[in-house]
Amino acid sequence: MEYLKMNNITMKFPGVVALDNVSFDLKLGEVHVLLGENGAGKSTLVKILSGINTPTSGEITINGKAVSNLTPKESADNKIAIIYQELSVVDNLSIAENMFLGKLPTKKKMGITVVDREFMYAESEKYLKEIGLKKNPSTLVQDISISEKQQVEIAKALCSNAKVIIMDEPTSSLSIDETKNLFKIIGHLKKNNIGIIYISHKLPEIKEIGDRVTILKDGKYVKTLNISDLEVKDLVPLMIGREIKDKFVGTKREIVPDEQPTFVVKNLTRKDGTCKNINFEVYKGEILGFAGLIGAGRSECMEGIFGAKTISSGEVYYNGKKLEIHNPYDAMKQGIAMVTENRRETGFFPNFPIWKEIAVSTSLKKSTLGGFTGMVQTKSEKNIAEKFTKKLNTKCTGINQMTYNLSGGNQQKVIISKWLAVNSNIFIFDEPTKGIDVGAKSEIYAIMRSMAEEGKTIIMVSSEMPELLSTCDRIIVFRDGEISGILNSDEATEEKIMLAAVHLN
Amino acid sequence: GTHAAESTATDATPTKATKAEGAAAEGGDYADVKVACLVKTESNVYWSDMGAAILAWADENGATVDMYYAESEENIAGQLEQMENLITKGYDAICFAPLTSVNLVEGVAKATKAGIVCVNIDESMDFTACREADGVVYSNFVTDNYIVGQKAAKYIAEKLGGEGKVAIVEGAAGNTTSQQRTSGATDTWAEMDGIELVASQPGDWDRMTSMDVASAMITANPDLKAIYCCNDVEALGVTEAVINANKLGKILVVGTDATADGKNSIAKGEETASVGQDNTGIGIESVKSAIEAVKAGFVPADHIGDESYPAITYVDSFLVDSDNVANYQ
Amino acid sequence: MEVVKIMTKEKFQSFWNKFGTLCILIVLFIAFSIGSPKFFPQPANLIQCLLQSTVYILLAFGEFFAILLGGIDLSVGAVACFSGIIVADLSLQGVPPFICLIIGLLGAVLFGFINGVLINALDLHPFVVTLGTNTIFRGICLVMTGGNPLFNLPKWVKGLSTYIVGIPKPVIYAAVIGVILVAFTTKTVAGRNLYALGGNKQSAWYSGINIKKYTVLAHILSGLFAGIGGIVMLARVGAAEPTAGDGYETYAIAACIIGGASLFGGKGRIWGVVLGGITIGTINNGLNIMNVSAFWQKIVMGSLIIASVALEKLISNKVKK
Amino acid sequence: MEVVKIMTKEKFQSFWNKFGTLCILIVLFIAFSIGSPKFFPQPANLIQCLLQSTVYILLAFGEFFAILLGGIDLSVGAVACFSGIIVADLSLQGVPPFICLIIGLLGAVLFGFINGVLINALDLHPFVVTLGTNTIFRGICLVMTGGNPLFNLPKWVKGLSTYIVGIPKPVIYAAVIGVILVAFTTKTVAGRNLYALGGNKQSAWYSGINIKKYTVLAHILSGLFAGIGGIVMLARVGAAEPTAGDGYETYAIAACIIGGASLFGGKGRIWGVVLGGITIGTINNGLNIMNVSAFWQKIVMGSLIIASVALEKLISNKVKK
Ligand SMILES: Nc1ncnc2c1ncn2[C@@H]1O[C@H](COP(=O)(O)OP(=O)(O)OP(=O)(O)O)[C@@H](O)[C@H]1O
Ligand SMILES: Nc1ncnc2c1ncn2[C@@H]1O[C@H](COP(=O)(O)OP(=O)(O)OP(=O)(O)O)[C@@H](O)[C@H]1O
Ligand SMILES: [Mg+2]
Ligand SMILES: [Mg+2]
Repeated sequence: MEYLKMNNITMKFPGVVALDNVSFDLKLGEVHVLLGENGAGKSTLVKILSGINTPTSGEITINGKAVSNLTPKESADNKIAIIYQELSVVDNLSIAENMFLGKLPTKKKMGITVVDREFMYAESEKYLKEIGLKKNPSTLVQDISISEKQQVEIAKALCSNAKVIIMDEPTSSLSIDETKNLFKIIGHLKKNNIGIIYISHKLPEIKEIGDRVTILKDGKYVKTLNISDLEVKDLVPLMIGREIKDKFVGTKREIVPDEQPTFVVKNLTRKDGTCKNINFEVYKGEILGFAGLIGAGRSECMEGIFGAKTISSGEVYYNGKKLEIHNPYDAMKQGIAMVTENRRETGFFPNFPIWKEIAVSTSLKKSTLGGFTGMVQTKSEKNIAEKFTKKLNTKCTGINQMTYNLSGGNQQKVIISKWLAVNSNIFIFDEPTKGIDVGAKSEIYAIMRSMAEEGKTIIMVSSEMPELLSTCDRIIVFRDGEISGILNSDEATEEKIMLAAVHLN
Repeated sequence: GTHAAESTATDATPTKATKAEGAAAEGGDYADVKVACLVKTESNVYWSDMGAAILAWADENGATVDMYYAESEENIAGQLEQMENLITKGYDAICFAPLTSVNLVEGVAKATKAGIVCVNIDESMDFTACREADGVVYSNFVTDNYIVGQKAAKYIAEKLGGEGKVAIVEGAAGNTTSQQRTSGATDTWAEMDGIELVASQPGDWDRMTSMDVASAMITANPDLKAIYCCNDVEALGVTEAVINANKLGKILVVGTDATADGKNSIAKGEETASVGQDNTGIGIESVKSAIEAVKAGFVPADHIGDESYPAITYVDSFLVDSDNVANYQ
Repeated sequence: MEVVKIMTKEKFQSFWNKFGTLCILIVLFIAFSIGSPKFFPQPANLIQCLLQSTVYILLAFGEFFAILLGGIDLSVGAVACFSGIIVADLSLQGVPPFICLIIGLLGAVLFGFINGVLINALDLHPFVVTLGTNTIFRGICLVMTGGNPLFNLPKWVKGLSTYIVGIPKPVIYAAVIGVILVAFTTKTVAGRNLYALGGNKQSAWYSGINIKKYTVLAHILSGLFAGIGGIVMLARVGAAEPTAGDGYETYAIAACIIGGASLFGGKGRIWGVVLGGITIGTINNGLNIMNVSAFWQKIVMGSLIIASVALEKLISNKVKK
Repeated sequence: MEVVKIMTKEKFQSFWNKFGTLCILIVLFIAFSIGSPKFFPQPANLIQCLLQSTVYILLAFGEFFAILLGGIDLSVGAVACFSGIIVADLSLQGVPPFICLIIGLLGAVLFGFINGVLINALDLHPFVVTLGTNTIFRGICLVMTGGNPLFNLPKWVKGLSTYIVGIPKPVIYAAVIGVILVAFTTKTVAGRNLYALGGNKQSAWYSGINIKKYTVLAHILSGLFAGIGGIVMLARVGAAEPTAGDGYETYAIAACIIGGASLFGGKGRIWGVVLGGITIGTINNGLNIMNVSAFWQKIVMGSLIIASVALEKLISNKVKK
């Protein structure tokens, strides 16, 4: 019996029909996966359930009761909980307060209703233990890392007593262990007769935990299938309308004996101690991977190299010449590009259309004196934007659309375009495929490989080991802010990487 | 309309006759001339009372007078804009009370060019600067604020028997009126050996601020004998501070303007005294003189650089204390 | 060794977070006492300092709720003036004290409510809305009084600010309200939800918190405390001036910020606001006692505001690194 | 059918985005012309309106750059006053016009620079910093002049605001500067970087934009245009008053916001700011001409500010839905 039904849902945004007559249902005790390319309408569909988007037309029934125009409050009252694609924790509150946000427990004290902190802390402690987050519930959320924030979001959904839990790309910033733990929890939830809507671009996960899958394409309903009846690779054509070549893209590069590295990092230590004594070198035309658990300090290291954060010591050499980098501008001017990991906070400009977004760094690089001398070249900038949106298959109404209004994955593509447009020699990609659909992922791998073949030097930080293994020439493993191993890709395996990444005790 | 408003309206015209005579002739016909009066802020009782009196007089005498008020004491350029707008509107005469000695000089110059008669109400502008700018002011009825300050200072010195520590609560920092009254008092005391000025602080024309400032002065100078305040709003706050310090009668508080509120306090024996000015008389005489000039065919442009304009009439200020307050209420 | 160092640093940071404003206040006290050694440390003057701070503190309480949401309220001075005028006007008509006060506060709450509703309905930045309403409210005060002060008020009005066992009543009001507000902001659901809203409006909405309701609540509170401040101001000076409280919003905002509230929202404590208000009162009092000239007073006042905020910031940043 | 409807809506929205402020201005013009038919629509008065708007426009240009970064500059009035005082003072000492002006503007730029540096160094909200520096700068103006106006200035000072073929020079300055600024904000990389910074500071940093340099740039520009405004004010009044420009920041901010700039940063056009300044000038002029009472003027002014921002917002929201 379907607990939740959505019939003929249509959702229009100015200039975009995000959902076109889509129907969807969910039974209790099942994991129903939503699958589709970036911009297919998955997040939009679940945001309708959580009361954030009001559909243009369509009906929703929950437990046989018709509900229309849900608000977030009504959605919660209907026992629906959601883990959003973009983090939505409140930084200035404690972990416990975040978990109980909007439904703080109360008690009477001297006739006055006050927040029941003891209960709140005890309760959140319980859920934090369950998901394996070792943090005090009274810790402020601003003091924990991204992946920990993601785990708080999950704990928040768990403690809501919901009948339906929606997870929009919950594992995009979780480590392997944390992901495994989440799947264990999902198993418990299923046993407790809770229905789960699950969105992810990591296809293997779908087979592992999903019961049914609904595929969306361009806002239209394609098909609902039982997962046990099919192979993961069967899903891809349904989703993107074509086959993709996976695994090895292009030929790997061998390092010639006595070859001089083109890019060298020496003794890099960050002022805040998040990475210490980092030494590595990259060769021309090589793709160097960085593996490690989330929180190992890889991003921190890259930010240090790029000049975005202060380092207390360390030198960077390019072709034997020492680079003077004090800020990202210096780095960019000297041929380093970096796609950051957190697109919302450090990636895009909410007030810019796609083409300006893409043009920002390019125009800055073309002009001198920190950008004070340059004039904008609207026409050529627009051409470049056209080229890259096409190349990365960015789904948008045109390059005049605001980046802000794009789906998560498409925002990521715009940010990658921005850095591809800058003519650089060294590219740092930090989690470049975060939230990106399979089709575009393979596109990005191919681009990286062809850039390498053109003689660029590429650094790729990723928490997805399969993509590191398939794309990189060598892999450096990080642990606690230090390099704990270097592996050649032909000898590397997931096990070997894990071994280097975790503590042995 | 409140009680307070009514009570101020009844005592708007002091009994004391003005010395203002100047160009004004008796029993004229005041119709058919359009006059604009642009004075300082309406939230200051001194000016709103003057405005009310002018309008009442105009009503009685069939004159056409429009009252305009400045937006705030500080919006100096704004008052100039207002004057420009009045010129555009085509009045025959403009009577103005400038916020500072020079902010309306340009306005007068423009009015002169447009053939409009200008009369300076109260506080004189810098007439040299005005002449330099080819502006002509026909007449000026004025109570000199420097003399107001002097008068208060002399009164205090007399009451103290020429000996003691005194203080001043100034208006807002940089305000022209406040500067003039303060220097009037300061200069007077500077010449007296027995009087020592121990503190001079801004009260921002604000009752509570003045009260707190006075409290601090009293704390810092336990033997303080008198405080001069640049207006009565401040004086009333200061009086409150004196009462709180249990020093009523031991510290004299002399204010300025003799507002209804202030006179009420003087009658109760709280505020010691206040230097009043014949605001309504000044206002009415100014308007009268403007109308007469227009009627007499005064052409401002013919008198550019003429040292004999404006005709300045000094209107004496008067001191209200517990002895004579009944005459003014 | 390292661990020990980090521990002490962290301890110091939490200490500074809690007591930073207090330290700055103490530094100010010492500085003024040196500047004017004969007078400043006297108990009488310390009580005077507290008394002078109460109106700033009360207005700052109101301002705090607007700032907590990441907004601002430029109309607290005008609202304070308004409630004072209502109370004065009614008292002159012989209305019983209690009813005067209630109606005065209701008037202030109404103005706060109007601010909240306009911010919601027009979806405008509170700065714009209260910039406009400040002018409007001030105009209303002037129209109501015809620009004249209301005086000769019944005895009970001044009775609101007399002394009890040597402590001025306004100080007691502020203290009691402060305690209630500490409890409100830290212990109640509404209080915590206001922090959530200030921290991240979108997340708060996603979590089912009614943003509009809480925005109105914050501005009602802002109006309420501005109103109380206005009544204390009325009681202290014994008359209602139509221009009373003009520019006091600046002091209220400065008190909040010195007390650790952030204009970005979601940050700040009532305890800090109280200290911020006392800091402002103390600066005013100290400069007066030292008889700093009117012009220099501006320079010193501005510098002290920046310095006290900056000092707090710099020290807590230093500690973080 | 549906498509057509959406198309027209979108077209209207883009029309409204571009011309909304203009429409509001026209409505105001019509309203005032009805209210005072004999005077308001006269060409002489229209030119008068423009002239009276120039100082607001120039200060609003300065304010715009602060607001563009999501900040605010409360010190533009004091900076304007300062540059006026410098020019007046030097001119009285017989310094040649050109050098007077350069030094006056350099003074204003220095103050803007100080704002920018303080905001960077202390990492404080611009509101706090400029709240403090505004008081400090005003104090400096008072100390420099001893509180007295500087007048009897050389003829050339007033010559800066005479008429050329019936058009007041200040209007010409504002127009020329406006055109330059339109080009700067839309055609140069630096201009676009300011928008980027206003949109998302972190993203800007990671895109290679030097946040600190651009923050200083914005405040230097803010100082520069406030300085130009101050000199125009000096030329118009013919004297430098130590309290000139007091409270003008409010007008400057209102002009920016009416013109479509957002206090959240990253939004707004120079063209809109110009119209916003003219709107403020027109409201002032219209209310005066109609001889609205000073008290009611406050109420009307406040309401018009809120209404004109709200109207723009409401219509563009309506269209979106
Ligand atoms: N607020 C909005 N305004 C305009 N268009 C929007 C808005 N939100 C979403 N869209 C559009 O709706 C479409 C669907 O977006 P949605 O976020 O649902 O995609 P998605 O399937 O979740 O993609 P991803 O895998 O990248 O997260 C996209 O084309 C997007 O640009
Ligand atoms: N806001 C924060 N406050 C305190 N510590 C933090 C914060 N953010 C991150 N850290 C710490 O910094 C270190 C590195 O964090 P981060 O998660 O960014 O590393 P990473 O290796 O780049 O991982 P990934 O790229 O997979 O997210 C961790 O020790 C983490 O706990
Ligand atoms: Mg999505
Ligand atoms: Mg990372």
